[in-house]
Formats: sequence, C-alpha cells, structure tokens
Amino acid sequence: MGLSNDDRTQTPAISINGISKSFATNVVLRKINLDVYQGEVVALIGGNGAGKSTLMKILMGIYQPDGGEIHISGKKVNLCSPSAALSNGIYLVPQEPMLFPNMTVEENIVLGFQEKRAELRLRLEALIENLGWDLKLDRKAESLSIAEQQLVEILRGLLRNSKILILDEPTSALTFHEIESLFRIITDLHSNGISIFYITHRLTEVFDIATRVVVLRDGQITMEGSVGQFNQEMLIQGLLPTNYERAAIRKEEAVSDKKRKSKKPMLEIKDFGGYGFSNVNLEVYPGEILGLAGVVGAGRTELAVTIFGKDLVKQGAVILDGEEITGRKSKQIIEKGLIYVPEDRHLNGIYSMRDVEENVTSGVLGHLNKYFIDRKKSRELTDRYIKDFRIKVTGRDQITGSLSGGNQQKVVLAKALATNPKVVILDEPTRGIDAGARGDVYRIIHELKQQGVAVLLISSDIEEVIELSDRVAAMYQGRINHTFEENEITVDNLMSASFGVYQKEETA
Amino acid sequence: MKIIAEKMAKTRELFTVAFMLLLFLITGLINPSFLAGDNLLLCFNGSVIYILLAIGVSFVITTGDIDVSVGATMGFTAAVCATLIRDGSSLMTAVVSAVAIGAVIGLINGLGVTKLRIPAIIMTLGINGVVRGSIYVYTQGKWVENLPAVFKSYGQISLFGFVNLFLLGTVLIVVGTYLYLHRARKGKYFAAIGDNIGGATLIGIPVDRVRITAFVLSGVFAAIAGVVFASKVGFVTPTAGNGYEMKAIAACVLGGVSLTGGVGSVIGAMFGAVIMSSISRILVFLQFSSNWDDTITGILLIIIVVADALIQTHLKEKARKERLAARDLKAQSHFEEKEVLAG
Amino acid sequence: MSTLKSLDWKKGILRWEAALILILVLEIIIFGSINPRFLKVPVLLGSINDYISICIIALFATIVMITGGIDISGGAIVGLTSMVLGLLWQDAGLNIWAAMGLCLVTGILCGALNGFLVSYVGVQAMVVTLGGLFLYSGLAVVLSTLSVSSAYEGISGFPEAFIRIAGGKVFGIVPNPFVIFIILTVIAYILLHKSRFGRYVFLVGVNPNAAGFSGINYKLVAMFTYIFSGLAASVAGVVLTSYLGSCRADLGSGLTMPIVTAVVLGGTAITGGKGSIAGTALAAIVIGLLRFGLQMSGMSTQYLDIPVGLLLIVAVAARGAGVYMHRIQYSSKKEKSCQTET
Amino acid sequence: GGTDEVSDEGTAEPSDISVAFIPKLTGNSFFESANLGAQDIAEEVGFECAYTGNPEASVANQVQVINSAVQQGFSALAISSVTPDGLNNALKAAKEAGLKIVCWDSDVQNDMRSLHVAQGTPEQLGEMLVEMAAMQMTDEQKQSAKYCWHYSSATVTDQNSWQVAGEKYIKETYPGWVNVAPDNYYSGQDAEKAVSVGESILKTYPDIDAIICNDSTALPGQAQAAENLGLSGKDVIITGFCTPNGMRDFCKNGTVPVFGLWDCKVQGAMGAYLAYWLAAGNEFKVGDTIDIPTIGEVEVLPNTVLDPKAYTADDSGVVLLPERTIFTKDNIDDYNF
Ligand SMILES: Nc1ncnc2c1ncn2[C@@H]1O[C@H](COP(=O)(O)OP(=O)(O)OP(=O)(O)O)[C@@H](O)[C@H]1O
Ligand SMILES: Nc1ncnc2c1ncn2[C@@H]1O[C@H](COP(=O)(O)OP(=O)(O)OP(=O)(O)O)[C@@H](O)[C@H]1O
Ligand SMILES: [Mg+2]
Ligand SMILES: [Mg+2]
Repeated sequence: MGLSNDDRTQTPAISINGISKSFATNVVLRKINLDVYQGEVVALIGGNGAGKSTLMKILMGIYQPDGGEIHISGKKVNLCSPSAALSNGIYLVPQEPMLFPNMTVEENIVLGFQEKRAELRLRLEALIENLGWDLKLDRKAESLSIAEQQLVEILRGLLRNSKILILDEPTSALTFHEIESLFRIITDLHSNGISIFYITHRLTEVFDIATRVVVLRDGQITMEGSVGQFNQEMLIQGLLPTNYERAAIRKEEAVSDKKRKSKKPMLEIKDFGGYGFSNVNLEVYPGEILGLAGVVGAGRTELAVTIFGKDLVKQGAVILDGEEITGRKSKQIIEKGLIYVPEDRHLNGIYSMRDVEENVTSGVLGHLNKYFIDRKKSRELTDRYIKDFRIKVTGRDQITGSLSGGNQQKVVLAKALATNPKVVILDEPTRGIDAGARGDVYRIIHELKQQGVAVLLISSDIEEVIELSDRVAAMYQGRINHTFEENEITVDNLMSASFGVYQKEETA
Repeated sequence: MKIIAEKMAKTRELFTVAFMLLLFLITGLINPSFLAGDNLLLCFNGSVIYILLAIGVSFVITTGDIDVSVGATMGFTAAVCATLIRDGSSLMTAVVSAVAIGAVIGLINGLGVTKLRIPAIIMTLGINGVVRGSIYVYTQGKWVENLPAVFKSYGQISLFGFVNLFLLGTVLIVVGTYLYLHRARKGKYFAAIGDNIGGATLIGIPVDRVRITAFVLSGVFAAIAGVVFASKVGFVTPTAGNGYEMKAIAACVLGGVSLTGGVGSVIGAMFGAVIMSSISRILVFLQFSSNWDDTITGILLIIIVVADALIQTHLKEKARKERLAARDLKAQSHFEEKEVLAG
Repeated sequence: MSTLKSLDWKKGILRWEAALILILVLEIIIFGSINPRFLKVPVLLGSINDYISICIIALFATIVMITGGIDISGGAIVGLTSMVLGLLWQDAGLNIWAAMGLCLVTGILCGALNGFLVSYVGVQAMVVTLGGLFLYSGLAVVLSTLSVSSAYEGISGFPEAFIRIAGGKVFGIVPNPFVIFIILTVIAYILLHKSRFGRYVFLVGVNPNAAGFSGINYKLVAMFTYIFSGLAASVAGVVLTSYLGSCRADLGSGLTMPIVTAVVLGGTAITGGKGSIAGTALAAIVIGLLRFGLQMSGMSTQYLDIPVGLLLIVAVAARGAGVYMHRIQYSSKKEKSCQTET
Repeated sequence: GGTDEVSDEGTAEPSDISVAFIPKLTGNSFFESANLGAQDIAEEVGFECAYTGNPEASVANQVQVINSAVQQGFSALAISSVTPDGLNNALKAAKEAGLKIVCWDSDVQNDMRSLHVAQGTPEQLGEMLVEMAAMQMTDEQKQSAKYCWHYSSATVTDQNSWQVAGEKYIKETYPGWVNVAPDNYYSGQDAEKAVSVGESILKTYPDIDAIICNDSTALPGQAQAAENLGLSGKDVIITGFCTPNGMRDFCKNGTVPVFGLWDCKVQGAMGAYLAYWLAAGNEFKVGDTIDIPTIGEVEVLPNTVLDPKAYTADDSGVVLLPERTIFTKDNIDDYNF
C-alpha cells in the first residue's frame, strides 16, 4: 500500500519543520522534522509521554510550539487555534473523548459544521451504515460508555472531510469488530488521498493499516520508514528504553484442573445477575488468573462493578473466601479482601491533582491510623510501591496528573493492591499504556498470582487475555458463553465465543 | 397522564410551568381574586425586571460561568438612565447610554474571565463591588426622583387593550433568544461551551468570543432591566438592585438552567423569574405576613430543585437499566433460539 | 523524560500565602502612615471584632469548597442561630449556656440539611445553599416575630458571663474574638491538613468517583463538610450575639460575598481539590484590615466595595498570571491568542 | 483605647472638633437630606462633620461604623440608630474613649447617649399618620374605613413604634376602622418590591380606603403602584412619610395629595450641632435651653416625654423638633429636600 517514490516529489500535504515544545522545564518535543504526503497513513508510535499527543495537539492548534514551522501543501501556516487548524483541513480525534455530555450523539457529531443539518444527517447515517456500528443518534452523550464515546469521536472526525486526519489512540477502548470496520474506512480515506496520522500502542495495528511508521522517543524521532522495512520485533526494540531488560514473563504452569479442585475457590459467583448481565457462574481460585473476554458492551464491567457493591444485585450470590458478600458496600467489600481496578483511569481511578503518596494510600488511610495521618507509615508504603512497581516519579510528592499514562496506571494498581486484597478484579488494566509499562503491569499481575491472589482479568485485548490467563470465560450479551480451560485458549475460540457463535464440541 | 409526566420531566421548562400553575392554582383556591385575568397579567407585568435579569444571567450560566454583578449593573444603569431623563435627555440617549454601560461592564467581566482567566464568580463578585460603589459615587448617595410623567407612563402602555408594552417586548425577546439558542447553528455554541469547554475548543468554536458575548449580553439585559426599573418604579435609590443577582440566579435555577452549564433554556428562566417575583404577591393574597417572604422562597426553591434532582436521577437510572436490560433480553432470545436449534 | 516539577504547586500555595502576608504588611504600613492610630495594638487587634464572623465561617467554608461544593448560606445561619439563642433564653427561659448549646445544634442541623441535599439527593451545592440562604434568613425573621419582645426591639440583656465571650480580653489586650479565631484556625488546620477526614476532603474534591472506588464514603465526607460549615456559622452567631449583646435576625446579612471572597482570595480553587486554611485565615484578615484601614483613613463605607472588589480581581489575576502560569498551560482547554508569531 | 485620646476639653477650637454623623443607612433621601443640614451647620460653625454609614441598615454594619469612628479619633457621634439596644457595647466603648454621643431620628437606650433629637413622640407621629389619612376621608369612611400599613420591615425601630402608637390612636379615635392586615405589609426598602406589594394590596382589597406608608421607600412605591393600576387619590387614600422631593409628582397629580414629614434637614443640623456642642466641653441639665445657630433656642426635655417608663437623669434628655409638616400641592414647592 506504500506510495512509490515518485510521489515523494510532490509537495508534502503537511510538513513539520523543527517543532519544539516544552512545558515549564520539561522538554517534550525536540526539533521534530516530518513530512507527510497525500494519502499516507503514518503510524506514530512511542512510549507513554514520548510526546505524540503533544505533537498532534500542536498540529491542531491546541498548543503553540516554542519554535519551528508548519507548512501545509507548501504554504506556511500559523496554527494558532483549533479553528485555524480546522480551516486548514486538519482534524484531531483526541485521545481522551471530549464530548458534550448533555447533547445527543447527533448534536455532538454535527456541531460546528457549516453545512445544512439535513444534509449532514444523511451523510452521518450513511457513514454509520457503512461502518455497521450500533449507535443511537438521539442518545445523550453522558450515557455512553467510554468505548461508545470513542466511536462518537471517530465519527466526528470521519464526517469532517478533513485533508489531514489525526487519530490519537482511537482503538484503545474498542474491540475487534469496531476496529475492523474502522480500518476499512481508513483504507477508503487513504485511497482518496487523505493523509492520516495514526497513534497507537498496539503494534499489530501498525502493520494492518499504516503505510509509514514513525517512532518517537523522548521528543525525538528515532526511527522512520515505510512499514515494509520493519517487523514487530524491530518496533518493540525501537520503543523500549535503551537499557530496558524485558521482564521475563514466563508463564507458570497453569493450575491444573485437579490441583484446582483440591482448593477452595477464593471468589465464587453463583447464578449472579444484575443490570446488564444475568446467570453468571464463575469461580476464581487462589493463584489463578481468570480472563474475562468479550466485546464492548458485553456486560463485563457491569458484572465487576456489581460484585464490587456499586450497583444493584438482582439475583444470586458472591462468595469471597467462604463468606457471602453479596450486595455489601464497597468499603466493606474492600475490607473483606476484594478490590476492583476500574477501567476508566481518569474518571474513576486517579486523583490527578494530588500527589502519588496521597493516591497510593487513599484506600488504606484507615489502617494507617484511626483519626490522624501517620506520615511515616504512609511514606514507607508509598516508597515501597514506587520501588516494587518501578513507578517513574521525581518523588512520592509528584502530582499524579503529571505522570505518564503507564505510570498513572501503576499508581492505580498500587493504590488497589495496598489494600492487601485476596481477590483483584482488573478492568482493562493496560488500556492506553505503552509496551514498557505493559510489561511492568504484566509482571505485577504475575507477582500477584505467585502470592496466591485470585485475579479476574477483564480485557478487550485478546492477545493480552491469552498471554496472561489460566482460564478464560467469554461473555456475550450479559451471559457467560463458555469457559475455556488453558488448553482451549485460542484466538479463534475466544473470538467466536465473544461474538456468541462458539459451538461446544460436544454439540457440534 | 404518565406520558405527560415523562414529557414534563424531560422538558424541564414544562416542569417549571406546571409548578407555577400549581402555585397559582393553590393561591386561587384560597383567594379567587388572585386568578382574575388582570391580576395574573399584573403578576407577569411585575416580573419583567426579573425576567430580563434572568435571561441575561442564563446566557452566562449556560456557558458554564456565573454572573453575580447583574444586580449592581441594573442599579447603576437605572440610575444613569433616570438621571439623564430627569435632566432632560431624550429617551433614546438615556436608553443607549444605559445599554452601552451595561455592555461595557459585561465586556470587562468577559475579558477578565477569558483573558485574565479569573474564575467567573470572583471576577463578577469584584466587579459587583466596584459597580455598586460607583453608584454611590455617581449619585452622590442621593435618590434620583421626580422623573417626568411621560417616562413613567411607558410602563402603563398597553397594546390591544391588555398586553403591557414591556411584557410584550420581554416575551418577544425571550422567544427570539430561545429560537436563536436552540435553533440557530451558532446559538448552540453557548450550551456546548458550558457542556465541555475543551471539546468546544477542539471543534473550532471561538470559545473566548462566545463567553465574552454571554457576559456582554448579561450586562445588556441587566441594563434593559435597569431602564424598565427606572420607568416602572419611577425613582431610583442607590441601593436599587441589591440582592437581585441572587434572585436572578435563583430564577434560572427554578427554571431548570443548570449551574454547571450546558443545560436549560431562557423559557425556563422566564417562568422561574415569574415564580420568584410572584412570591411576595402571593403572600399578600394569602393574607400571609410578609415576614414569610424569604422562608417561602427558600422552601419553594429547595422543593423544586430537589424534586427535579430526584426525577432526573430516576429517569437516568431508568434509562440505563432499560438499556442494560434490553441487552439482556436480546441475550435471552438468542439463547432460546439456540436451544430451539439444538433441540 | 522529566515531568512536571511536582513541588511546584505546593510552592505556589506557599508563595501565595507569602504574598498575602506581604499584602498584610503593606496594609499596615500604608494605613499606619495615613492614620497612626491604626498602628496601636489594641486598635489593630480590636478591629477583628468587626469581621470575626467572616473569619470564622470562611475557615470552614474553605473545607466545603475543597470538596468541590460551596456554602453561601453561612450568613443566614448566623442570623437564625442568633434568634434561636435569644428565643430559647428569653422566651423559653432556658439557661444561657443550654440555649447556646441548642443554638450550635441548630447550626449543625442547617448544615446537615444542606449537606444531605447536596450529597445524597444530588442537587448542586450552589443551588441548595442558595435555597438555604433564603430559608434560614427567612426563618430568622419569622422567629423574631414570635418573641414576646417585638421584632424591632431585638432581644437583649444577656448575662455578663455571656457578654464576655466576645466582649472580654485576654491579658487585658487581646480581645476574645481574636483568641477564638486563632483557636478555630488551629482546629480547622488540624482537621483539614492533618486528619484522615481532611485527606478524604481533598480526595473527594479531586475525584469523587475514584474516592468511591477507594472505599471512601464520599457522600458522608461531603455532608460532614457542610455540617462543619453550619456549626462554624452558629459559632459566629453566638460570638456576634455576645459581641452586640443583642439578638437580631439580620446579623449575618451581607456576609455571603465577603466569605466567598475570603475563601477564594486565600487560594482555594473554586473547582475543589486544593486550598489551605492558612490562606483563608490570612485572606480574611487582609480583607478585614483593608476595609477597616480604608475607613480609618477616612473613606466612607459606601465606597469600600470598590477597593475590595479591585483587590480581589487584581490579586486573583496576578496569582493566575504568575504562580500558576505553567498549570494554566497544563489545562489544554484554554484557547491561545492568535497574535503569537505569524 | 485609653482616655489619653480625648481632645483637651474646654479649650478646643471649633476646627479641632470632629463629629461623625452616622445615618441608619446611606443612599436614602431622608438621611441624605439630614446630612445636608448637618454639613451646612458644620460649615457655618466651623467644625468638622463627616458623614459615614453603611448602605445596608444592619446592627453589625452600624457597630462597625461606630468602632471605626472611635478609632479614627472623632470627638462626638451624632447617630440615627438602627436598633434600640444592639449598639450598647459599641457605644459604651465610644463613651469610654471620651466621645460624646447624640442621637437623632432613632434613639438608643437612654443611658447610652446624652441627647436625642426627636422628630416627635411616637404618639405625635402615629397620630399624625392616622390624621393625614382621616382628613381625606368622607364622613362615612371615617366611621368604617378599611386600612392597612405598608412600611419597610418588622425589625426597624421607629417605624414600628409609630405604627404601634398609630394603631392605639385608631382604637381610641376611630373605633370603626378595620385593619385588613394586622400583620402589616413590608417591602424592605426595595423600591421594586414596594411597587409589587403595593399593587397586590390594591388588588387583594379593591375596596380598601387607606394605606399608611410610614417609610420613605414604601410611600412612593405604593403611590407608583396606584398609578400603575390607574387609581388616584380619590379612589384610595395613600399617605405617609417621605421627603417632598420624593413625592412631588405624586402630590401634584393627586395620587397622594397629602403626606408629611418633619424637616429632616433641621433635624440633621440639630443632631450634628449638639454633638459638636457637647464635644466642645459644654454641659447641660434637663430643663436647660441650648442656642443653636440659624435654628434658635431649644429646650432639653426629660426622656419621659417619649416614653413614660424611660430612664431619667440630669445628663440625659430629649430635644424635640419644633414642628412637623404636612405637604400638599399648595405648599410642596416651598420645600426642597
Ligand atoms: N460513564 C457512564 N455513564 C453512564 N453509563 C455508562 C457509563 N459508562 C458506561 N455506561 C453504560 O454501561 C454500559 C456498558 O459499558 P461498556 O460498553 O463498557 O460495557 P461493558 O459491559 O463494560 O463492556 P466490556 O465488556 O467492554 O467491559 C454502556 O452501554 C453504558 O450504557
Ligand atoms: N499541558 C501540559 N503541561 C505540562 N506537561 C505536559 C502537558 N501535556 C503533556 N505534558 C507532558 O508532556 C509529555 C508528553 O505527553 P504526551 O501526552 O504528548 O505523551 P504521549 O506520547 O501522547 O503519551 P501517551 O502514549 O501516554 O498518550 C509528558 O511528560 C507529559 O507529562
Ligand atoms: Mg497521548
Ligand atoms: Mg468495560
């Protein structure tokens, strides 16, 4: 799909010359030079905090560069505001959805357009039809899940008819089905001569749709070239910190069926039902990772949140280490030894304006002291987690919001694990974090397993589920479709079960 | 009935209207003369000042800011307008000066909030103090009185025999702004900014300009209210408009304009203002002591917002549950199908 | 990959408090040179009598604002509790101390109602406390008409011991209200900055959802901040009643805006999540002394709003422009002006 | 503060003496007029007179104004109090600091001040209010008039005392009259509210005969309300207290043909002068007469003229304003305040 070298003689659609940017003392971009031609799909990859989003926000006019120039179709432009960028045919689908919660999906998408409303609606309907996404246009945006929000953001970008479309981790919350249809549209766009920046942490995607790869590290472009020149291994090498030794995640032998049966399950979910799911039966044993696969909207988050005491139980029971905890308050459930790590880090996970220490200790203050805060203990605890989890901070008093995404995720994990849980429910623990951090998170999960903690792992990333899980339950439309033992865990099996088409061998 | 109830809960203005009618009806049951046509008209006529203030403030609140300087602005512009009229200026000059002053105060607020990035409540609180002090400087602490009878008579002009000129003008303004805010492409910008300012910036809405516009409009509407005040009341004291900012905000809230921005309409604000300004009248008709004024205002305000909050939470929960249950249902039918196939 | 200097904003706050102290010193120097009487210690200390209620309520309103809420009903609670005190003492014949106890309970109840509606019913704080502002001040007027002494005469003639609460002086120079203010500042400081509750207050202010997922009863925490605020307002009611020797329904009228002003000038973010007791305490005194000093310098009270309003705007603008420059940049929401480069 | 701050008594030049002239609230035409009188006499005599008050009439605000006047080193206070007893502590402190205290318009506890310049006794004023209404009535109305009171609030001292005295006078003199709203109507010195309450009164009681507005915001508001409804003085009697400037048009066009007030400029002048006079080291006993430049001799009466139960002492007395004026369209143009 790459363009032939002849095309390179034309003027680049956008040309970035020597762009630099720093925030206070933090140098984020160092003299970036990049030319992108018509119809290219440029995969921009790099670790958390490498500066990808910052560069894109400069193109969108959200940030002003400290130095450098931008040319569009050979003409120098001043992208001083998003409207300037828009009038130059640039559009950014942001990493974090920025919808208008009180407006409908349709209003969210069409606001700010100059065209007639009726025309727009027709175009929009056609687009959704083409994508095959299931989105009601009159729903209020505040009722959308994070994945649905991302769909709306993408629709907004696609409808814009921009010449240069930037997609900043558009698929981080999406699953197979949506990603596939999105890629189809991207391919269409790029054959129509539209230039696309595509940021992702999922390297397989790079090979699926990109024509060119750009690797950003510490604000500099360290590798660049047409996609054919690379393979996945090379990209990983290019991404990881130079002195990084990959944590050897040797998959332990899965707890065998027999061995498991001899133990008591740590978490038992019996005929459990609530809003969005029903008839769920699951058992998680100590030292086991049970994966929970499914497509967006399968009801996995609802299941987890209901177990955690945040939503109404309609039927069934949850038993933790022999004790029934059905319908208890989250606070009591945490005390009993179950913790849930929410999927939306920004909404439910971190206290971005507070420092790392306050975040890590937020769940255990009651244990540190009754009324007053024992600073000594809380510092020790924080330092221990910073060290154990290799959280990259300037100190335990760094503001959490200023950490990179992966490190924020580690803080969220530390906060959860500081409660000394027997059961951990992880909901999308690696969404939006880079390969290095992902390795660290996997290592942490493994350590939990070794300590005998029961882990319920919810993830939309099938490879992740396969890599980590001892057993996998697949959820489809609110039910557990099938539970796979270790030897049955394959991409095909999980995929078909997630889409509700898996047929058990005995019935087949 | 149920449909009406649901519609009411969804269209927040209807809820306010229903509440107002209920209030009027109860008063009318106790004292039927309250419901006499001309008295109801009087109630609406008497609300014009509050309505104008509330519309202005609702622009600002819709963009997610707040303006607590409208009371002072109204007082100042009323004093300026009244002084000019008293000293023989033409009506045109007086109105234009008042509106210009209102616009300038709004502009200062807007620039402070957007360019100096001062939180709106602080900026307008500060300006409120400055403007209020300026009224004393301007009037030297004296009342502006003895306005010419013609000027005062504008408040009495009726069209078609019963529609008060000011009321008609105000209603037209309300309808006009409503159509602009909810139908015009750019009108939606106000709500969009209040909803998510970052998102609004991203899709190219000139955020600062719209926010400044909102403050300017707030000032302008306060100025128009000031002119109406001068004409209707007939004299202007330096304390005119004291505490009106809180009542204007309360009127917006009663009318369903959310203080977090992005939600609500000027129609709601209008009816909220009618409720606010009718309370003291209603008490007279109920032969209740005026001592109960604030208590009743407080209770009504709390009842209506609590009812609203409960209904909204209920609706949201219901919608969520229905959506989730629908998924589950699909699942059930699917499972059944499979069983049928298998069987 | 270096990231934001984490200490920056804490330093910012510290620097801000230093700035407030600087303003305070400037005020003393300027007003002292205009009217040397201003510098007399009894005059300076005694001036607190006139703004003690703002100081007391602002301390605890700060805690409310850190949770992301706001309490504008404090002034109304002052009037209400003053009336409750007088009625119970005079008309119900209660012992003055018992009456005082019940008056504090009234403050707690008012705060609890505010807090309940905000936390558990989910109404916006501004709206609830606006309703409370009308309701409590209205009730105070209604109560005042219930007394045997007519509303316009007020209730007075309190025992000497009660009058001494605000009228007395420690060591013959430091007026009691000043001591009360210091004590309450220390209490509020420990509560907010040293206790578990205070930590929860910040966390809830930054992200209530996350607090819920951390097992923090965020609704209860938020509700308690309103209770503290209501209690503080009732303490102010007692102090003011004692100081004036008379119960009045309108004692707290006009306090709303100065309280908000003090809290915000003290560096508390209106959106919650950060703020400090020391800042509020300093800001309350800065504003109080400014008004007092201007009056001492001969400015008529009716013009005082002008300099106070300007100080508020200038101070907050300066803080925004200086100390928080980088943080403002951090919030990606703001537009940039188009004049930068070509 | 210690006593060392008192200016040297007896030997003081007029220009050494400064009087703080404190109204209930600023920005009200009544008090502004009183201040004009005070300033005139201060200039005439040559003492310093500073007008200082708060735009909002509340105890706390007035205490603050007094405290600051004490700290600024004024020699005397001439004050119109918002409350009979809420200022006690502040006044005590002022006294201790050596300030002389004179009240005008609205009094404090008698032992807290030396002199009070009264516009009349509550009985005089209550009777005046009622008679201003009665003199416009037909004989039939005088037998069975329906009336009500509309003023600022239940918590202001003087207006309520006139209302109480007026009610008493009605019971005695016009037993047939019916008060349709014994709880009274209040509009809290908010002009717009005065109009809307005024309109509602006229709507609720279309057959009401008289509305007495003993507040200078309520009276023009009520008059405007009547005009808004197309009513004139022939349809309903509206009367009360306000400055002539505030009512000139209403008086001339017949909406409020009769209303009254005392000469507040003279009252202000007397208050300010007496404060100065005391601060200059002069003393008096009840029964003495004091000569006031441009106004004439006034006699110091015992406190009991206002209230039979009042505290009596040689150094505490009342000075009455010589007269109160009823304004009609014939004489209103003679006044400008
Ligand atoms: N912030 C939110 N506010 C309101 N409703 C939400 C919110 N987030 C999610 N939901 C609701 O929860 C439903 C499920 O969300 P989501 O699509 O993440 O499903 P899920 O079952 O968690 O899927 P997954 O299996 O991917 O975890 C959504 O359809 C949405 O209605
Ligand atoms: N507004 C800001 N103010 C200060 N620092 C910022 C700001 N925005 C980003 N940074 C810092 O700039 C660096 C680069 O951030 P950026 O968001 O561009 O990373 P990224 O490559 O998009 O990472 P991710 O993969 O996690 O999205 C980070 O260290 C971040 O902390
Ligand atoms: Mg990014
Ligand atoms: Mg999910």
